[in-house]
Amino acid sequence: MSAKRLQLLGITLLAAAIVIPAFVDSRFILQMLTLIFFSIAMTSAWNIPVFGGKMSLGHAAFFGIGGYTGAILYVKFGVSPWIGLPAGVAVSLLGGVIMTLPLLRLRGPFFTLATIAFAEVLRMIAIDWRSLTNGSVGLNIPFKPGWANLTFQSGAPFYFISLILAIAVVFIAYRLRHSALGFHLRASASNDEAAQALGVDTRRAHFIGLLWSSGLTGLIGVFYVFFIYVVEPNTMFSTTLFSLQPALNGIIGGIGTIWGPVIGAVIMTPLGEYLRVYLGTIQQGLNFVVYGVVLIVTVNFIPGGIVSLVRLKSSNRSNGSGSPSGATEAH
Amino acid sequence: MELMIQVLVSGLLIGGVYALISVGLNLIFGVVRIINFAHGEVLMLAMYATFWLNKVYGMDPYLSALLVLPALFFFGVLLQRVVVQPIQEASANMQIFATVALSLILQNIALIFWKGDFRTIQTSYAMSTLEVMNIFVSVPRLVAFLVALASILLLYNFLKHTFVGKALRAIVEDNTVARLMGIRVERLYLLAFGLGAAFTALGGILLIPFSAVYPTVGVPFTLIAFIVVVLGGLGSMSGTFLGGLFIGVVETFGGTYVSPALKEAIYFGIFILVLLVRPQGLFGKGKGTEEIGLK
Amino acid sequence: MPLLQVKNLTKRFGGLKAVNNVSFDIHSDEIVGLIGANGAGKTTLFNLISGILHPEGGDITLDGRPLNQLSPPRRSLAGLGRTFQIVRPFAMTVLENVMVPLLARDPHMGKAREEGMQVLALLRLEHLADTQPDSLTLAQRKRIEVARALATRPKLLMLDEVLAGLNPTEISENLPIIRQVHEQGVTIFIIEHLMDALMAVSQRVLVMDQGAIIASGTPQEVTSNECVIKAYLGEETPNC
Amino acid sequence: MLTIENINCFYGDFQALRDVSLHVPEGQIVSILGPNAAGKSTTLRSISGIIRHRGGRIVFDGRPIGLRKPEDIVELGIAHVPEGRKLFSTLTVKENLEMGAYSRRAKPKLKTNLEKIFSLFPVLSERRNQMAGSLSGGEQQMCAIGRGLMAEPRLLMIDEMSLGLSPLLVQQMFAMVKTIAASGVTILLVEQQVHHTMAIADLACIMEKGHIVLSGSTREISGHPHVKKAYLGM
Amino acid sequence: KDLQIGALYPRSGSLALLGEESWRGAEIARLEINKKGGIGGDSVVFVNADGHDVAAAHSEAERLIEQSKLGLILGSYASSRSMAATEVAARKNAVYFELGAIANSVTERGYQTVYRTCATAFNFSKSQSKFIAEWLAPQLKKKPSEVKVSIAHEDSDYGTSVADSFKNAAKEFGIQVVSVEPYAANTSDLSPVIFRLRKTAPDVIIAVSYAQDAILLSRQAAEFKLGIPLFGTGGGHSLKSFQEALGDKVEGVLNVDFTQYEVNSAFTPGLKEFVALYKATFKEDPKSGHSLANYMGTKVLFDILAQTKGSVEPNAFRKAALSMNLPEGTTSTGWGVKFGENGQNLRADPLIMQWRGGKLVTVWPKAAALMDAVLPK
Ligand SMILES: Nc1ncnc2c1ncn2[C@@H]1O[C@H](COP(=O)(O)OP(=O)(O)OP(=O)(O)O)[C@@H](O)[C@H]1O
Ligand SMILES: Nc1ncnc2c1ncn2[C@@H]1O[C@H](COP(=O)(O)OP(=O)(O)OP(=O)(O)O)[C@@H](O)[C@H]1O
Ligand SMILES: [Mg+2]
Ligand SMILES: [Mg+2]
Repeated sequence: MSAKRLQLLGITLLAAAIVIPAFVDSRFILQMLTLIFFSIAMTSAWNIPVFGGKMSLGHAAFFGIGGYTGAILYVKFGVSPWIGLPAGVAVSLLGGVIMTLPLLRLRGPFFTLATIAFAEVLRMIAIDWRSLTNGSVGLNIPFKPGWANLTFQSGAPFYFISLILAIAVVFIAYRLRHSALGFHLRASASNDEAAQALGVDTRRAHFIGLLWSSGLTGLIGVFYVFFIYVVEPNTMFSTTLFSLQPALNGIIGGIGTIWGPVIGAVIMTPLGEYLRVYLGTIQQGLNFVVYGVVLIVTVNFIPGGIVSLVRLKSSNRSNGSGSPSGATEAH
Repeated sequence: MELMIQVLVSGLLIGGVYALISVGLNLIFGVVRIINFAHGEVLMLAMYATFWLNKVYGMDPYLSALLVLPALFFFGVLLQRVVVQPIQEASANMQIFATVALSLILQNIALIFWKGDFRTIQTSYAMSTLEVMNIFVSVPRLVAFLVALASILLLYNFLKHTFVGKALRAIVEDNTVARLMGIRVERLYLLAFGLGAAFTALGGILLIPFSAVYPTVGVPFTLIAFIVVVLGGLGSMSGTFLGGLFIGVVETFGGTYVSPALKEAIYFGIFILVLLVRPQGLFGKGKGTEEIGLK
Repeated sequence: MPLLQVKNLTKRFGGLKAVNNVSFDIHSDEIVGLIGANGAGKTTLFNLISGILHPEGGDITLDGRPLNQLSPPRRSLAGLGRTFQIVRPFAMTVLENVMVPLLARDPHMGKAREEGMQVLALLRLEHLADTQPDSLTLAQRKRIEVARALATRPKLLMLDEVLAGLNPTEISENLPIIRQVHEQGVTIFIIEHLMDALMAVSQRVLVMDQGAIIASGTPQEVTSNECVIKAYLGEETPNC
Repeated sequence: MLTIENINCFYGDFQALRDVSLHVPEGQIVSILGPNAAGKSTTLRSISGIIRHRGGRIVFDGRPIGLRKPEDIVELGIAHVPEGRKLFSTLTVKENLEMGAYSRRAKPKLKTNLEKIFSLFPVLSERRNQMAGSLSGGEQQMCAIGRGLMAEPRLLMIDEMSLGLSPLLVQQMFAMVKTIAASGVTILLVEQQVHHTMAIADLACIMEKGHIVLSGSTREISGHPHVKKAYLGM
Repeated sequence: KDLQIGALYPRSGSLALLGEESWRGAEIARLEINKKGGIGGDSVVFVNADGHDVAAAHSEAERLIEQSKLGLILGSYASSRSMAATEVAARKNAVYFELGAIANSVTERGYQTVYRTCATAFNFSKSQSKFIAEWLAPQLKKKPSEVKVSIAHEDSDYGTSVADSFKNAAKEFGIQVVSVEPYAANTSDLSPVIFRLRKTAPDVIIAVSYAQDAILLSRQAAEFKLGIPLFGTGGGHSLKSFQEALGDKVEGVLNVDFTQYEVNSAFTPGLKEFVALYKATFKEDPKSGHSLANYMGTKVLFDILAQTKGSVEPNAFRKAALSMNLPEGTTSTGWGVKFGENGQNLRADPLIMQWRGGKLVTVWPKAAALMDAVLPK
């Protein structure tokens, strides 16, 4: 029932989000909201395999593959971004297959470590394959405003694009979680052997979950490139920005749930920016120290993430001693 | 041929450094079963400590080990007690994030205190080399290699033959039963973390003669150390040594014969391949390393 | 033709032969009990049959179909249901727990929900459909375990100590359920230490000791078998 | 020597012990009998401090020990040989035995105790450098009991000593326990081999579903109709 | 009243060192002008921003322009950050004044509001090539076309774009580039690079490095007795820490860079005063010429603003900027000022320096030189 209430809250916020551009004329606030929406989409996409207990720290790989595909097609071959979008998804899916098939054999931290290595290898390839990627210098999206080129003078189009993207990814994640696949992933996360004995092909479930995740992340990557105008290996394949950040958002909000990533992204994105703006310029590095402390404190005191606070409350009411079950702990 | 031998020698030397840096991680990963992403930052702090002892008191870096090792030992103990112990029972994922956050904090504290400057120490032996039949051997790297070998032997014997070492191996298997033997598990965890930090610090001290210190110096080493430990097998000291050498040689050959820019990509690729074929690591025996994933 | 046919099955753990050259058949419509001391290899046998463990040698066929090459989920889809000795329900509601196997067969949500409720009804758990299992008693959790296995629509249902840890009242509640399931045409293979309960439901009993089947027969035959008394029932009987 | 008063124990929501009280006099062999899952192991675990009990108290030598850590309880002279042997399988037999003497109390006597164990179980002496994981079941049981004795205990608690052992070994084990008890060590034994146990124990108690349902001298208990029916098959 | 200007530099993360150093140069110019009464009576205020990575540079530029309503940003030391931030500024029609990033492309996208006072990567390469052709080749008793050059560069945008520029510039002067060796800057072993260089045996190695790898490359070259002169390209080779790390092994290393402090002061009026101000403000010596370049550029910016009376309206600003015309040898860096149509200062040629007696002494061109270059051993 707390989920119901959250949903209601979500719908209210959504309505607000749609009308905001009409009332708020600060482009900076729009920009911040756009970043938050991107972050929600990223985190929710990252979170899909987490339903099954598979935590990746290499999602920058898919983000980068998608972004690079879109940018290379557009900048080098003049292909419209609207074709670049499905192409980016397709290539990310391919990356997902290549990464997932072998890595599925690994569990827990070993899966996580291998995903980091995977993203790092791609980053180095992007640096080295200069004929295609223009190496470290990267590619710039030329400024030719218009919907055809997915390039805009004003901030509103990307505000709406990212809003739709966020809603779409959260919706897909929601549908997946409540589909057979979601059931199978969750079952596998809490007891893989039992799930298998019940006829659930858990490896296939993880595989499909990771494919959804990689495809969506690739899609977000393409949009993001046109939002930020630059592709460059150290940004697109950045472990901190696109592998760790979604995971941190997820942890703070509550991994493996639908609303956890949303809450995490909504809190952490502005927090990161705020700390950078107000602390980073007072004393370089201070913002990260505070950010790190926030993380450690969260992990120590609310290991289930913010969502678990809501859960805990409601389950306390119903039976007194219920504890939030780690729905996503990898056993 | 001569080049081949030179490449091999250089690879083994840098591999020795990797091994030394990884030994501490293996002690922590293998015993406390914590994935410590702040490993490189422990290295960084040790390097700064060595640097300042030299800068302010003119102490020789190798000599400063006498102060730096105990200091970092206590730092490791402190980290275990304050940051790690509360999450010891939490899922591996939570531990990863707590230590990622820790690494972020330590890096930026270093930045606040010491700025982004690249600091180096001047020593008489920093750039000295031995030349044997046209093969060059850098003296500080050779020292690092030998110390790596020595400390791995030391650690191996410590774990194998001392009472405390055996207890450390025992708690890896079953810490409840270990408690029934009167083994003070928490204390041993502190010891393991402290020792892990001290060995890492030793790596830092030996790096100083040929590497600059700056806040993010530890970052690449964290991942290298993980790769070495996983390849070498969790808890296996000899495996760590071989794993370090393996990575060093792969990287140097790849760098020389393929492209210097791709040397990291090559060993990452090999790491993923090895994990797939032998999840227990190249030199690990017995239970697959992936067993910990089950914990 | 027997429903389940096990031939020369062997499983080692290091030096330990947990299952040692075991052969037996189970026919359709039987309820077969499996007893044996702790560590005799009963659970290991279940794990081998359900594919969680891989044997060093031997063959398993279900309904004439060889199972050896099939993964656990495929075996489940082929009609093999089982429960686990140590119950760990999924961290989702009771109904959702039961829907997991149903959805593995037909991804239709509504149908899974409906059939899930039917299974819960059979096990008298419908009133708990929306609760989280971690707030339930052990007895109830064991029943979820059975419900989940039942939802796989098995031909052969293997129950591993589903009655253990239950008090006599609970047991007498559960026994009719097992019979009821059996009456619906499910063959049952059951491990149980609670002799009274086992004797009450099973038509035939297999006895395992140190990895091998040492006796088989009706409950009466088995309980009077001296080897069984020695190996399992715990009474001193010389010259066995 | 050891007195337990009204303790309760929980695994999560599940209550494994309900108001358990027990008295173990010095120098005697006390056995706990009962069906599976009755809470016998749980009782031993709460004495050795591996799990916390709620309510009641556990007193050893007049001192309450209920809230101490297992490490400290060992120092008082209570050794617990856990169910299922639980050897350190990657340590050798000798190393396992040495670990038994880790406590401050036992360390000084390590050498003499080790010799004692090796003479008690000659087979362990033969296998001293073998990995414990590769021992046969019976050898593992010997090693586990040996490891318990290395702690120089005053109270030795053995859980399911005869589990999976051959009849011959079972007989040897029970004889061994008697010898150990004769050397002045108090014994708390959890066993399924009722006949054997009754033959050596001074006192017995019957535990069912977390309750102690009966307790008294072995003779009284074995004569009790419920016990006769449920445990002795008479 | 205040005149607000955005100051966007990487001030945390891996580029913090020179990002901070660059910011200090601009900050000194600001303090100086405020002491003199500001611009048209308004004191200048920086709204500082940390572009520690590309995404941050992008969103900080957005923030400065949109939230702080600034029409003018200066910065930004690192080329990748500059590319992202100038892109934002240009699209929003705000003026971006680049003082330190050298990637050619910053001023090659045809944006009307992006200006750059410092040299481009191509300028660096041209100075190097010219020096090799006019000075080094005769010293080696070779024709320029006989001189073999290898490039060892770190593989981020900085190293890559400088290496590419050098290949182009070398063509102009007929110099052969025999091999290019990219490597990752944060590596702890460059012996593979040394082995490859030893195999190609060039006459000189153009090294494009950050701080740590510059030190490592030189040290390992010394350890393996490579014996081929190194010719740095700014970056790590200009740093004091480079000299400290190498000790006497630094002697003779060539370098091309923004103007540094050992230079003919007649060519760089105002440099001495800058150093004094730097010391007074930050209680230490400048770490590199980056602060000087940013100081000089910021002063040029203030001159333009003085003409526009503080207005940053793009057209007025452009008119004033393009009308600037200072010959070489008249600013504290010795650079002249004349902006091309693309906003690039056409009179900012980097100088050739050589480490001599522990100092990075300007050796070429003659007007700026304190000493003559010597052939490194
Ligand atoms: N994964 C494993 N690794 C090593 N040994 C194992 C493993 N699983 C089981 N064993 C051993 O195999 C033997 C048989 O175990 P199993 O679980 O089949 O016994 P069981 O008959 O089911 O006993 P219980 O009545 O206690 O459930 C035991 O000695 C056990 O310790
Ligand atoms: N770690 C645990 N977590 C949850 N429940 C447990 C745990 N250990 C034991 N139990 C439960 O507590 C109850 C008592 O267990 P205990 O091990 O004390 O029984 P026991 O009398 O020793 O039985 P056995 O004869 O099988 O050894 C059982 O129902 C058991 O399922
Ligand atoms: Mg079993
Ligand atoms: Mg027990």
